[in-house]
Amino acid sequence: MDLSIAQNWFFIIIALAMVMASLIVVTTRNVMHAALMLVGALAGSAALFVLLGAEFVAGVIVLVYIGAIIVLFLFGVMITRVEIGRSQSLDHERKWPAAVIAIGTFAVLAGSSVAFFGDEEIEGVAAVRTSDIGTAIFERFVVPFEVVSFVLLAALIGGIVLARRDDPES
Amino acid sequence: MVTAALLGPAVLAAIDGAVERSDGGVLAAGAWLIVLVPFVAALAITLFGKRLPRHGAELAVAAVGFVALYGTALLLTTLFGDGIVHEGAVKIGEFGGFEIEWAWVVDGLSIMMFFVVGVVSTACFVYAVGYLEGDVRPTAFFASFTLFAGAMLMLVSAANLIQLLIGWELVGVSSYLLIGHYWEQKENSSAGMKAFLVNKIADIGLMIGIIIAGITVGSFTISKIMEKVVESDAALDDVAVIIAVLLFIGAMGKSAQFPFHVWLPDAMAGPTPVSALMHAATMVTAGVYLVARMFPLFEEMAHEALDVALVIGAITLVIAGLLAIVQDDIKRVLAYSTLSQLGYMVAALGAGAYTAGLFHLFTHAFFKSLLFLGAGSVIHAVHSNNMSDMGGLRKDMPRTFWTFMIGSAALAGLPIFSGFFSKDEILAAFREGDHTIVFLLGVATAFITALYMTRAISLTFFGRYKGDGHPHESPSIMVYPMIGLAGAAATAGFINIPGLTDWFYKLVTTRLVPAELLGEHATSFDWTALGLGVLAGVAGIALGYRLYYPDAATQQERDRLYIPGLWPVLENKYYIDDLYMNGIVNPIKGPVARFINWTNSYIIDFVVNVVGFATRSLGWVVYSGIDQRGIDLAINEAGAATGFAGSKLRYIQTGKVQQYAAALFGGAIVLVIGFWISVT
Amino acid sequence: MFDYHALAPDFIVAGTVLAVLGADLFLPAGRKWLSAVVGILGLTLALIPIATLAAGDEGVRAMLDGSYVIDDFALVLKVFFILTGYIVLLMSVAYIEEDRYYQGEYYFLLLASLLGGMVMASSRDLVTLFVGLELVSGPAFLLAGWRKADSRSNEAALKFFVIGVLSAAILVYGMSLVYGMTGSLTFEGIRAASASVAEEPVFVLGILLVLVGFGFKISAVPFHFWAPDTYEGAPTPVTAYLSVGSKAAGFVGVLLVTYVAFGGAPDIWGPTLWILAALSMVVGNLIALRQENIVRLLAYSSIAHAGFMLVPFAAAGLVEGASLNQAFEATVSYVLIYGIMNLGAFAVVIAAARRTGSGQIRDWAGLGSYAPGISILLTLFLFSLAGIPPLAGWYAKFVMFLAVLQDANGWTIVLAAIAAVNAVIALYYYARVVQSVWMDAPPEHINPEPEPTGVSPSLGLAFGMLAVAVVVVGVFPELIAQFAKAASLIAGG
Amino acid sequence: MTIAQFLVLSAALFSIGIYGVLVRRNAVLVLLSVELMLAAVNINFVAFGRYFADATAGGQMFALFIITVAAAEVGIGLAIVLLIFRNRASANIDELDVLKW
Repeated sequence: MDLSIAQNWFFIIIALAMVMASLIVVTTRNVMHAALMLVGALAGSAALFVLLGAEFVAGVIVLVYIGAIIVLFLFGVMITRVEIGRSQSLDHERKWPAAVIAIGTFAVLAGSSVAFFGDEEIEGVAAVRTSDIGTAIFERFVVPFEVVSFVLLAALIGGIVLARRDDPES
Repeated sequence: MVTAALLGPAVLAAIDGAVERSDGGVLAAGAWLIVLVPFVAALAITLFGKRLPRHGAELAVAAVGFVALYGTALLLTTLFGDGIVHEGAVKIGEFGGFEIEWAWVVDGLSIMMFFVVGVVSTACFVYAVGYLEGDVRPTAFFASFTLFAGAMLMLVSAANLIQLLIGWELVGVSSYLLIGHYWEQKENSSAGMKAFLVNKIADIGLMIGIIIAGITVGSFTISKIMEKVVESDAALDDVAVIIAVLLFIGAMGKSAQFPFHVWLPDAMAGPTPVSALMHAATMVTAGVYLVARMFPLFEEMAHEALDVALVIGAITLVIAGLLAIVQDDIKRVLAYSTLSQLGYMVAALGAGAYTAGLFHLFTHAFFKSLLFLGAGSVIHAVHSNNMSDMGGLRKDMPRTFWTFMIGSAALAGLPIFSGFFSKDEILAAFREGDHTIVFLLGVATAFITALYMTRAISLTFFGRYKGDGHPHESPSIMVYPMIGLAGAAATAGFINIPGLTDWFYKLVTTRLVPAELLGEHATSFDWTALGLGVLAGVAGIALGYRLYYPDAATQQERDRLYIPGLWPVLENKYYIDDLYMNGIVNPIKGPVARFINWTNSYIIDFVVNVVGFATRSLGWVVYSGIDQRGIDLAINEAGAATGFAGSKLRYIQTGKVQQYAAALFGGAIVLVIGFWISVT
Repeated sequence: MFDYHALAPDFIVAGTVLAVLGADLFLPAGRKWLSAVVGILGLTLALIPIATLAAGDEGVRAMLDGSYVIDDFALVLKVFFILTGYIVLLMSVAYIEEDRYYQGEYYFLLLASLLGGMVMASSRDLVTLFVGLELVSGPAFLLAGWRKADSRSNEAALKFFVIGVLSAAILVYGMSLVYGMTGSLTFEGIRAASASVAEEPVFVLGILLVLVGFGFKISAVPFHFWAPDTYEGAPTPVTAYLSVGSKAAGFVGVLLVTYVAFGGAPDIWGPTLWILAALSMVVGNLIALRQENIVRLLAYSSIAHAGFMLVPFAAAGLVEGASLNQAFEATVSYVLIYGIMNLGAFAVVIAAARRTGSGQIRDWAGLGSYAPGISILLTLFLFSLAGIPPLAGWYAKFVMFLAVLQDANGWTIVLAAIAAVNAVIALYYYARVVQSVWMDAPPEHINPEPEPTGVSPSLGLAFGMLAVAVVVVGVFPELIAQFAKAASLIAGG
Repeated sequence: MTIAQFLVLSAALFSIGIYGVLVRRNAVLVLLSVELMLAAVNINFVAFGRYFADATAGGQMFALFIITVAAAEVGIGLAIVLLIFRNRASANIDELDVLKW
């Protein structure tokens, strides 16, 4: 990594922040902190996408994730009355096997990627314009687009059915 | 392509697709009816049987009666005509270039089997009508029984190995249903399960053998495989031994050859007509039939497999024969005897004696089903399977007694009865092939056979009655089939007397393959083999007579060492006792009597007792030491071990979803690391 | 750009999904089952364009840069999903009506999930495949928890969901690596580009992670753990759907990615699927031996069947110059036949469980004496699953063995031997149920008197049709073989 | 910027997500961890899309679909969690082990 390029400094800062935030997500004893730190990590990924010239995706991340999903999570936390504030019982007793699996996964994924790609640079190509993405959605990717609308519809309807409280007599 | 698929069924439905490979007249062309009629009857019995006056028995008898008549007609046409060789087929499927078809072959071999299955089935079915009078579920019985007949006929009519396999498996299923017929007793349904599983193990061998054969030849049609055998195809030659051994493993399962024999004695839990038809006359001969059907392959390309068959057959015939001596259950005596006789057939084929093996199959079907029906008649009368509850039935059940005697004489190979010709042809074949050890074992088993049959007859029909109640002769509907079979058991041997008649030889060699590939045929008696065989039989009867004739009330008494005596003059039981009590201490009969008596007591008695004791002990050792403890144990343990593995393995399913997730990742990582190592 | 004829089946089913939802709004409470009728009509309608497409013989109709395709494989599998939908709808009607739980929404979700399967069958790129898979899974997660008051059903849904989203994450991670190595999302592009990178660890990793993701869907060991718990807890018609429709969708995915996308790298997926096949057969069958609940037994048996279905992959992947078409054909035949017989088994299980009021095998003892019709059908389907000829299951096993032995080497012979041993073990636990049903005395708490509420007509229709199919296909396997053969044309490019 | 640096970052996020899935008892926290894993996948796709200069914007499109699907999954997951919470007054997933063996 060439440290003389400003982009790389941005990357390092964002990456470190994301890793720190994610680590807090999976270790904190405060549920609220976990949810908020996920916001941080996702915001970091949005920043990376800007760095990669994918502004549209970055915008979607901010809107969908940070605007909607996290709110959903906070609702979930509150409705299920997880203790807000520090809680002792959020984790299992035995964490070592999980840590071993996680580190093993990281070693395999990161190691093989570095071994193959080495120092290959991402060429500075012009960013994909949002209008191109719009065209792609409605031409090349129209089938998945329609299908994903069914996924959302099913999740919506089914989610309401499962989550609503039934009348006692029915 | 899909269009073709949609049109496929329409094309299939039309029988125009049928292929005929050679002609054989109207009778042969319609032979598929032989297979179809029993299946239709089985279906009809299942659906409507309960509403019929005799619960479906009438349909069952009509169906097998039809088969018997058709089989007889075909047999007569072949014997007195040119001989029928016919193959017809309807294509039903295709996979990877293989045509899968329903096909039927009508040639000497299958006609012989149609005849045997038809005639013996008819006898057993008619008998069953009487035997099952008042049974809890006669409809289920006759439905499965008819299904069995159809399956067996499908097996023997199969022109390709796939269909043979299907018939083979169906035979196993119907056997399972019938053995477990009296499921109110737990051991009966377990026996059915055991038969099913042991067979299935061997069947997998058969299936793989069939697949390898099909792949090598490019077709599952038996006649195509035989063509390759005739051409000495190199590719087939390379794998012929593997194919033959795998096919033989399948045959070992169905024909209950050592060490797959364990299911057959337990299968005696089924109703007696079932034992007679399936576990003596037909189903168990399927293995012999398979080897015979594929015989040119074994003979020309896979002689090693024939050697295996010879050894396995020889082991089975001795071991099972010895086992028969020590049974108290009369059906078990016959079951072990069946095993032993199947051993003869398999060993005969192993020695290359195609005709002799099949001839024994033919005669054995009649006399052994007769014996089973006789045993069933006795059981029906005394309500027990144990010979210790029988005795003296000769007077109460004369017709059962006389037919049983004829069957026994045939089994023991007494001259002019059918078993005499077939067994001696096998013994001659052993000698012909220089298989001296197997020949000696065969002679020894002839001796043993006569011994255990004499024992069974003595304990059942002679002496005094030890059971409860007053036994009566069975109803006519049961007796007439026995009389019919007795006629066949007495005379079936005449169709293949060396040097005089060779009808049977002609029959079973009327096939698409040249007769040269079907083994040699004896044209004259081998007097040594014949003499030794008859001698062994007579000696066995004599020893059995000596040991068991003076019937006694308990097993302990029966196994006591009696006063010696080999001759019929010692017929009187009390006279023997008298001799035993006073022989030495009371020399009033003069020096000669004393001398005879002394000789008798010390030398002959010694020899007789040693021989008797040794055979008996050997029987016990084999039964309790090897059969019950070793093989049964091994099979039970294998079952228990898999069960145990299952019971422990299930605990990996802890119910904790995160442990499942960990397993998922763990599995993924193991896969990845495994690859990493293999790639770098 | 759009071939509306080719898209018609999917459009009609999509319209049906919405129509069911709309109909539910207007139907009065007592008539909610009519939405199932709407669903059935819609599915029937969808068969018409499929028939015209099949009759057209225009070859492969490709759209959207070849990412969405109508070919024989797609048509065969679409028909399969539609028929599965038919049967599951028929099975569900009485079952769901009894619970009175949101029938309209239930049918909506069921059909939406089926639509996902139909999309997967046509998809020829990673995006469409992934989204289709999610449409199969998402509604299924919800359906598993449909018995809201039953805590077992809740647990089933949560376990299914947690493992499901995890495996989806792994799947897309794998897909991202594949995309990164080949620069293409379409199978064609991946196949073309994979030749130069086939040996690279990152590519191998991508393939393996994709297979792990699908391994969950087909419940192959060691990714199977969710299956028995979910099958047991979920409503039984949903379980039937999961074990057939959802599993078939997983196999569609595996077939497409291995033979089509990674067709150039069989030496990677061959050994992997060899291992998964062997493990699934052994573990599934051994644990099934010890199950006391019939649904759990079928769950483990379906794991074992997944193993049998994977066997031909190993043959295609491990033997040089093996016929890919034939291995493909064998797996498709197995999937189709398995669908028929497993749906049948579940239909009968629903009927028998209603009759006995229990899913425990010991409570089914003596069922044959007071409910012979159900027992005969149960015997039929279980024996078919065990592979006893001439029922359909034998042909599935037969072509599986044929495919693995046709171009054999040491590895495939070992796998064939493992399969052979497992075929025997499997027979044991199926036969044990049959034995108990026919040959044991009924437990005392069962009332053997005929009940006024017998088998519901729709359920009876379902297993009646399946029983006929099991016998007819067993006797005339050509009926299935033709379709499988047509479908196999896409294998090997 | 090298492609490898993005891949290492995404591997790190993915592994951290795995750790979270395995150790967290609360179902909502497990879902949060899954979101981390999906975020890692998005980084991969966008980075590769840029690396290949994919004309059809394939990488970005895939990321968009993953975001949408993830939203649907969160909805489904929270509905199931709510359902369980209502029946058991707990959202701890390790307490769910009625179905086993």
